Amino acid sequence: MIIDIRSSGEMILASLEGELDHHTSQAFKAKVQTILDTEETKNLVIDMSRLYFMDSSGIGVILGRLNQLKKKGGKVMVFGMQSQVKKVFYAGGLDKVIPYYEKEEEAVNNL
Amino acid sequence: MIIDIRSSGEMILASLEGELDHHTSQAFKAKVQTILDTEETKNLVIDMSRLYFMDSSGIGVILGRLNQLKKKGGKVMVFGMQSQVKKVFYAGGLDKVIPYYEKEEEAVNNL
Amino acid sequence: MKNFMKLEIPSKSQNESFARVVVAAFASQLDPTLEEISEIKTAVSEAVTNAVIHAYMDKAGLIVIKGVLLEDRIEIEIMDSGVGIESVEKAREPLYTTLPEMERSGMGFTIMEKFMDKVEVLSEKNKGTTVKMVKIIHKKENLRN
Amino acid sequence: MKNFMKLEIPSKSQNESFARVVVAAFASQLDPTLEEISEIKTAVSEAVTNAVIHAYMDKAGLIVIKGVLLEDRIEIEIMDSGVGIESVEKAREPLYTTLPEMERSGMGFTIMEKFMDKVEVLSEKNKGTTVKMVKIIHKKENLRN
Ligand SMILES: Nc1ncnc2c1ncn2[C@@H]1O[C@H](COP(=O)(O)OP(=O)(O)O)[C@@H](O)[C@H]1O
Ligand SMILES: Nc1ncnc2c1ncn2[C@@H]1O[C@H](COP(=O)(O)OP(=O)(O)O)[C@@H](O)[C@H]1O
Repeated sequence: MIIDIRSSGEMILASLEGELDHHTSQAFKAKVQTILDTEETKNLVIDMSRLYFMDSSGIGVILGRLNQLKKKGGKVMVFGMQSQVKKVFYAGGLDKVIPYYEKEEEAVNNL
Repeated sequence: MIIDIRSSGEMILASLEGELDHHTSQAFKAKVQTILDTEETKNLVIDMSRLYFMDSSGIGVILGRLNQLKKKGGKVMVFGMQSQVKKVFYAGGLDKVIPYYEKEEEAVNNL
Repeated sequence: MKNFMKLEIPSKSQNESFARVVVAAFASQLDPTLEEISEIKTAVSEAVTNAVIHAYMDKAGLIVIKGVLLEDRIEIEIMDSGVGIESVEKAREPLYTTLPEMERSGMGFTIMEKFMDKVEVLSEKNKGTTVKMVKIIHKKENLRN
Repeated sequence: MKNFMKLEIPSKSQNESFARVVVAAFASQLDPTLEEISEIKTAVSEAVTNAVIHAYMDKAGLIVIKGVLLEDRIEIEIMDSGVGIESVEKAREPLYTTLPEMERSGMGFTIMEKFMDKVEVLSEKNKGTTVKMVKIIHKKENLRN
């Protein structure tokens, strides 16, 4: 998986490319942590437009980040889900706790 | 593998898409035979531009067609080889007995 | 029986994606849709990940994956010789996990059940776990050869 | 040892492409070039095809494929329990084939040798054949994780 992470002000934008499973979710968690350790930021927006596979390990790591950022008053949102990812997102009940959008602008406007 | 076979006058044009191995070479042989059984034709031009894999079973089936058509005074030529296919073509010594070209026009002009 | 396969791999997390690719390539002989393939991959990923994390707790162990192709279905078995499951019934409940501190969601079995046509779990404490799954592949016009 | 795999499949011609995909997916953990992958696929295809055609003569039999990943190489073993090879030395000669009527080219072993760094053939009449191959994977900057 390729993880591209940028932060600007109160928002971290994480772009995931490839497959988010148990193996790769650990790297994702670590990269978010590095930014949280060094910068004053509290919202995480995840670009899933090039993520073509996710399993329940992905659900776990996203919920983990939500719990972590909620404590700071922050939010987690996702956008650009492909069909397999969307199916797992719903099956895992993430749609009830994580706002999701088609496009980046919609997510950012709803921060 | 997808095998598209058309014949026009003295020439059969076979376009191969996918992988030419022992499993798929049998279908290729059979499709050429069907045309030879029903039409007056003696040259075979093979379009390999969408063939992305070949092994020595491919060498065998091409040499088999060459031996068959030579008896009728015909020829076999190929064009559009990708890198893996070209490497097997040379390793199998086909370059010494089968004319090969980059483009369809070159092959047809050299019939 | 149209075909079968048996794969043995060590319980390493990089083999999760390898196992997905192998079962997907095998299933593709039945000419499934992309959606059927991605559902099979997801279920395999869940079961193999469970063997890596829960059965062997990140210690070295062997995972055995068997596949059988019949006319209209693929049958998959994922076996480990790890710690086993105390109560399979509880384990299959949505959100139930014994490793919340590792950010497990407890949704693995729920997803297997949702994506496959049948899921059976056999487990014995300290002996290991076998997950048997069946996916029906619906017939389509086959344009390839 | 970084990883290993063992695959068992029946000697059916549709498993030739399956075997190629499995070994290629396994080898990809060493981050090889596309060229290295296609050379491995070609050599695996030759050895598995020989097991299907020569070892079992299109009758049902088991093919076992083992892979081991080390730091800089993949080691592959392709085993059958078929008819075996009378003279391995002759069999390895270019153009030598016992099945010219099936349009075999006799170039299988030649291609394995050309595309891999080492090819060893162990065979016993009526017992079976094992082809052991090694491919060195050259280190590159790894930009993925
Ligand atoms: N192969 C296994 N070996 C031992 N325990 C397992 C295995 N698979 C599942 N379990 C147990 O079942 C529970 C539920 O599994 P699952 O629904 O996949 O959720 P998760 O993996 O997120 O915990 C796990 O937390 C674990 O206790
Ligand atoms: N697995 C095997 N079992 C029995 N015989 C084999 C096996 N592999 C190769 N051979 C023998 O070695 C010969 C040469 O093999 P190869 O170079 O691959 O050419 P080809 O497959 O085109 O005949 C074969 O014709 C066959 O007689």
